Amino acid sequence: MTEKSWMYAVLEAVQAEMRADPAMTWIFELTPPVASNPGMPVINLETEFGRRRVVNTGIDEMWMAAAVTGAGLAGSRAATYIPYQGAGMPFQIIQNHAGKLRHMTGGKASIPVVYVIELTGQTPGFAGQHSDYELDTAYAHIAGVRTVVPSTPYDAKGLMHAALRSPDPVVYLYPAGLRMLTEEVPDEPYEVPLDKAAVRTAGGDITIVSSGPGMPVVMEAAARLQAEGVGVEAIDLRALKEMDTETFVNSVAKTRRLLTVDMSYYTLCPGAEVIARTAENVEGARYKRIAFPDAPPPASPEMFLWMRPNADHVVAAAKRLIG
Amino acid sequence: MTEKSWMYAVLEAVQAEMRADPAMTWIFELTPPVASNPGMPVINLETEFGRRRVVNTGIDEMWMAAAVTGAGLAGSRAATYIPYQGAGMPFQIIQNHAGKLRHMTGGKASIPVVYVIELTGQTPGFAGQHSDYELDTAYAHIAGVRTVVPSTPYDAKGLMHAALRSPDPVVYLYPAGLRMLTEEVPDEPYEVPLDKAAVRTAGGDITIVSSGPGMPVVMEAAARLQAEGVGVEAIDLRALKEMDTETFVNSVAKTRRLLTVDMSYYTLCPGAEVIARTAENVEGARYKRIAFPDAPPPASPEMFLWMRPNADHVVAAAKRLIG
Amino acid sequence: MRPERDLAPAEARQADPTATSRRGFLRIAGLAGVSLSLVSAARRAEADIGFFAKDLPDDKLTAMFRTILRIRWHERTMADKMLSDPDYRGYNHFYAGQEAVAAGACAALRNEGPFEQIDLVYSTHRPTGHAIAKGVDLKKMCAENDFRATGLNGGYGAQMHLSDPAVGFIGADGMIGPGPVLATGSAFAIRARGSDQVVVFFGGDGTYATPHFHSALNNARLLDLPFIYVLENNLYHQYAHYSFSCPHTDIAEAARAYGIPARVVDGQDVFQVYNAMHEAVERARAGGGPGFIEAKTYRYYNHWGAPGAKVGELGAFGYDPLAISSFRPERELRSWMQRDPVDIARATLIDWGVLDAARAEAIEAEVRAEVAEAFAWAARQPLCNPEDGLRHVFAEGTVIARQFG
Amino acid sequence: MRPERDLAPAEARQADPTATSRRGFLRIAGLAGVSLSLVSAARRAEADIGFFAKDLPDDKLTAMFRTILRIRWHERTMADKMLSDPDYRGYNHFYAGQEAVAAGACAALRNEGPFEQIDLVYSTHRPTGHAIAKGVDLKKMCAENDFRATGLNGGYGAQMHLSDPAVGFIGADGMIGPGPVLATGSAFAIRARGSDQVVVFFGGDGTYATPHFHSALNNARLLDLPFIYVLENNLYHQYAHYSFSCPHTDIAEAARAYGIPARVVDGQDVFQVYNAMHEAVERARAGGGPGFIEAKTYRYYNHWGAPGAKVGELGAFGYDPLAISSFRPERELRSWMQRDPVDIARATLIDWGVLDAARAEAIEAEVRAEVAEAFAWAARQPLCNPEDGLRHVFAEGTVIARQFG
Ligand SMILES: Cc1ncc(C[n+]2csc(CCOP(=O)(O)OP(=O)(O)O)c2C)c(N)n1
Ligand SMILES: Cc1ncc(C[n+]2csc(CCOP(=O)(O)OP(=O)(O)O)c2C)c(N)n1
Ligand SMILES: [Mg+2]
Ligand SMILES: [Mg+2]
Repeated sequence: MTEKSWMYAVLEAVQAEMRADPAMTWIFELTPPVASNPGMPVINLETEFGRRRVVNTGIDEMWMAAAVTGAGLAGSRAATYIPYQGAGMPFQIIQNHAGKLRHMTGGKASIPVVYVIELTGQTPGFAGQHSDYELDTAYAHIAGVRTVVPSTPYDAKGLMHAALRSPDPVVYLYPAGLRMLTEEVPDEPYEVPLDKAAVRTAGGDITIVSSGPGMPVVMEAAARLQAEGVGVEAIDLRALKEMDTETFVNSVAKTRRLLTVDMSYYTLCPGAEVIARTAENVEGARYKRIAFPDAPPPASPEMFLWMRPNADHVVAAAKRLIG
Repeated sequence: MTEKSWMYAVLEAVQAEMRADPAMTWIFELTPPVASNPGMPVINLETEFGRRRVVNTGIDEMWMAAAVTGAGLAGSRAATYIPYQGAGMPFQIIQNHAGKLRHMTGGKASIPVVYVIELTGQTPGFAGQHSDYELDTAYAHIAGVRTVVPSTPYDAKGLMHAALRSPDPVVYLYPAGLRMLTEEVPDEPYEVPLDKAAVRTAGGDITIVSSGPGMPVVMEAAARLQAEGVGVEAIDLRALKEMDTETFVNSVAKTRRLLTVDMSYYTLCPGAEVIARTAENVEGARYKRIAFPDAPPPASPEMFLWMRPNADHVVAAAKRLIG
Repeated sequence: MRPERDLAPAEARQADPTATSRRGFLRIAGLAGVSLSLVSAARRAEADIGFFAKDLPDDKLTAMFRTILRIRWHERTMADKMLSDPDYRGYNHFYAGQEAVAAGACAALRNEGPFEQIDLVYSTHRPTGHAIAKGVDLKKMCAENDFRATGLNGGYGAQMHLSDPAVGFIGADGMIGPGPVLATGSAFAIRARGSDQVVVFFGGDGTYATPHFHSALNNARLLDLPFIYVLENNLYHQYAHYSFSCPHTDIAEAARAYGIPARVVDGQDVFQVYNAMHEAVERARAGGGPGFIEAKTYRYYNHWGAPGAKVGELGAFGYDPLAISSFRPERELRSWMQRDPVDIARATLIDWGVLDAARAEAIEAEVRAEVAEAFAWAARQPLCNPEDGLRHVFAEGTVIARQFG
Repeated sequence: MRPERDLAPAEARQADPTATSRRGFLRIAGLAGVSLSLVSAARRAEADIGFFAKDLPDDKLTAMFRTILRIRWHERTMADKMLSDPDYRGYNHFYAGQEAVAAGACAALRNEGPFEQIDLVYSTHRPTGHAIAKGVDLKKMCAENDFRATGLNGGYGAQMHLSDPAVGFIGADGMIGPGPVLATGSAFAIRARGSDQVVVFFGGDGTYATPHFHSALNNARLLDLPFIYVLENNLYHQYAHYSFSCPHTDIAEAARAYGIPARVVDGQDVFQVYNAMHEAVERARAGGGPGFIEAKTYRYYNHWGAPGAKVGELGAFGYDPLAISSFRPERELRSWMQRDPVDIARATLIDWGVLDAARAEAIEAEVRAEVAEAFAWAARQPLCNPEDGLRHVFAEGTVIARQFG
């Protein structure tokens, strides 16, 4: 067990799976599959596995997604790393092909592939097309594809192992803003299930549900609230599809208050689904959502930072919901 | 006022706007902009306005959407009719360009264009990739674009006029299964606002919210329920973005029961947003959603028809929610 | 004015009282009053790029003829069912007229063996010909097209999503565009794992204008993938002539621009298709990278289903459902029908001494019986169990029913 | 071994004590120990496809030189600010090295007049050169890049989304691919309304591999759109050499495959670029359809920002942030810097008798002052009002704040 960065932890998983399966391939575009970590060997998938298996392509994220899908259909496991700028390009391929082929063929097609899709939105100044946390919803709504979004290096590695071993296509949303996070991560392979939420803090006064890039904000707010004596049950969805409904419904059945936090646009953000599922199952609870407004993220740091959900917002909203 | 088909009513609006604005263009692929109606002149945009303004393109829905966007940026109003098979292809262009350019340019860019996007899902036997009601969510989540979905010929025409006159980009979802509906539709131009829901039936026992292809099912169910003495407030969203929150929140504040009906996949269907918004604003109401399961629509009519929401389902669910 | 090589089978058919099968066609050819056989011979010579077919054993050549007939009679039988049986629910984008392309191309592939060794085929919305040529079970395909639980894909997919990986038929796909990029992905995986399989994508002239065309060809070239694009140029995508969407007369020119070896062949002549395909397959298998074949061909029915067709007659005439920008003239169809792939294959094989007319007729009769039995079997199969619609979303388990609220 | 035409300005600079501006470059050129001027002359001759520039009035030629300088000094000043001022928040994808492309191309366009008459330019993530050449206000652009409320776009877009329709600069776009298809859409609208405007898309070698490349060129050809694709081949997309994504040595070959007239020009020579552009613009304006120009060029800085650069020095050396598949060798950069667009333009104009060395220096001094003042003005501008982030989503009103719950 070593302190590792998210990036390193994830590539460790990929490296282990590629060593175990000589047919597995990795397609990238501008982010070379290279990571280093103090005290650990440098990982460089391209030099280790060669350019037949690890391919640097042109700027064509649609092809990257289609190519791994086709690799899966030909019986090979494959993964591709789509940079955040191209995160919307593969949408149709994943929605209409990857998501439907197993079903449409009556179970004959199998697509054991992983679409690592970078999302951003934590960098003031970039904005516009270079902030795209909103895409979580587009991918999570698709049937036939598992969509996960880790928020810690430990989960990032474990979910990557699980995703690469899954017979189902997995959209692995990769919040680029978190990839410098570090924590103790086991060296050996392990799986984090693709359909289980994690209860990060336990408490009886309010349930706060978020995922991926929203979690650091929630954890900071939860710590502040707990310090003030407010019992917070902070839940990290991890899986947007299939959502682990039981975990948050049980929690709200207890706390009767649900606050959701999303970096995605408000309308139809994952929190809307969390609230709707809860409201279908729990009577008499109180609800509130925090999300990015339904506006493209502006470049100006002043505007952007004001619009982006933060721990202050979460603390204040939680208190209002309780009080 | 004449009894008109949906198709005819819509083309009447397009024809009127193209007559009024000689710069306006229409790009289509395989559905020629032609419609006839008993007692009315045949509308054929291609012959009337010529092939410089009305263009039949190759199979490239991404280009079609980008082309009208570019036309808008050059100062011309434009619309494109994307067939349901290509409904997912323009996603990235609409999400990342049409939706963001006005904001990113500080208001300098204007995209007065309409993306008519066919959706299907009412035809047993087609299935799979040829049933795509699910795309409503993907488009409705986008910021900076207005997304509407009519359910009657009258609204289809009025929303088309409003969409073509709007300075904002509009995704006009066109449920292909409804285009043979007929009703009395005024001959002259009129607008149906792009952000107002319609209360189709009034009642105090339950609110049922749906849109587009779900509305015929809801109307049938509402009639049956009303006949049994159940007061149904049936609401047709019409606008998925910006949603007319007030109308349904006020209704549920009264009825305390909300049932949503969607032909889209369950997870993150528009009904999830309706429930979440209501739950944030109304305390103590009861909620239930009806939607297509999170599964691609299978071809077999037996499977498909069992999975597709119908009036029986709505009636039964409404009674359970009330009882 | 019929040249010798075409005379034999025609004569034979007229002499044989059981030979009613192609009479409709012959009558049409007669009416049209011109024979295009000379054109045919000329074209064949011009594009006679290899001698591969001529070197094949008789049984292999006969198998190609049989494949053409299986496709033809499958299409005709299904079209007739659509037209005449109101209870029949199946539909198709009929392949009749294009049979030689699928038959010739698939004859050059490895179709038997374990999945890791056979060649893979990607098809389109018009897949039945490719499926048959690749070796998909006819009965199960008929059942699938009729939404039966025991169909090839359990009734989940039907005509536009037929798939049978066991014979390397990755399958149909209802979208125009993504097919070839998915196929290059398979070719990429194959190359990465050091296999000598090849991947074939069959696509129409309509695929040219899609953005995916560029992605597929560019990446196939850059990565030297074992990928063969068989473009069936039947002149129309839906109701638009290909000149509406493509600036090339020969779409093969577009492939050559990427440095991909490309051939234009007469898609009505199964042996020409085979020759070009054999060349491309050998090259790809040896690591020589992608190939492109444009087969000039024509569909006898309209884009979808059988409107305009009559029971028992081949082809659909005079159907113009809408005032469309561009719709095929009936004369064009009639002139293409004079260069029928069944006739050309039969005439060639008789000319080469592989078959005689009687044997050809016998084969056709066998095929008709086989096809009839496949449809009959399909019609006896059970319908699907509604709840099964919740299966096969993921590899395991079922998803939750949500339609009841 | 400097040939005559290059000697004059070099001598002049050395004789003039105020001429410090290009010393860094001269030192580098000296160190490299070879002069590529002969190559330069040869290339210029080879691609001297028109005489248009030679016929231009002096003021027009001088304006091109001034545009190059404005871009150059904007880039250098901004890079220096990024490197030296920790409070400066702006960033850029620097255009230095490529100035002649934007300057030459935009000089052939109609840049003044009402929006319905001027030519339109679409740019990329690397837009500052195009913006300046098209006539965007320098002060406002500097303010925008620094996220100021009074910036060109109110601080909403910054560097990657600069836009000023008033001068026909539709603008930057952060994505690689969609730009040219959007641009063809503008060209389509223009043709439909019978205007004689033309639409230009500037894009890098990286745009070749995008699926959009095919869509843009195919539709431009099919519809004969007044669309000109200026492909700036600076050899790299991000950190990959273009041979990783393109099978052509000249990407122009790809355009020719569509039947689009294409030219390859020396992108370091503003007059070559102008000539090719003039030809394409005249053709497009007259209804003759699209054109394609591949300008061979090079960027002196790295892909993004100024890593590897030093304050007061031009270019970025030795920056290799990661073990990347393909990264430009320092020698490549040094040899390109010997064919600097500023030097080539200056030498040519002196050769043609349009300028003398002293006037050239004076212009450069004016430009430096103008640029310095633009940055100073920008730095005085107010920051944005946070709540304004909810404006401009739609044409009217604001959207609701949702971050507070
Ligand atoms: C993305 C997409 N857009 C539109 C369609 C509708 N469509 C189905 S088949 C077809 C024409 C295909 O023409 P071609 O590729 O020439 O094949 P052919 O039908 O001639 O065999 C079209 C436009 C589709 N299936 N997918
Ligand atoms: C769709 C998309 N994918 C990836 C990127 C990330 N990206 C930004 S610039 C760039 C390279 C562009 O290269 P080129 O077109 O040659 O332009 P240059 O930077 O050389 O001017 C890439 C890959 C992007 N902006 N958009
Ligand atoms: Mg075709
Ligand atoms: Mg470049």
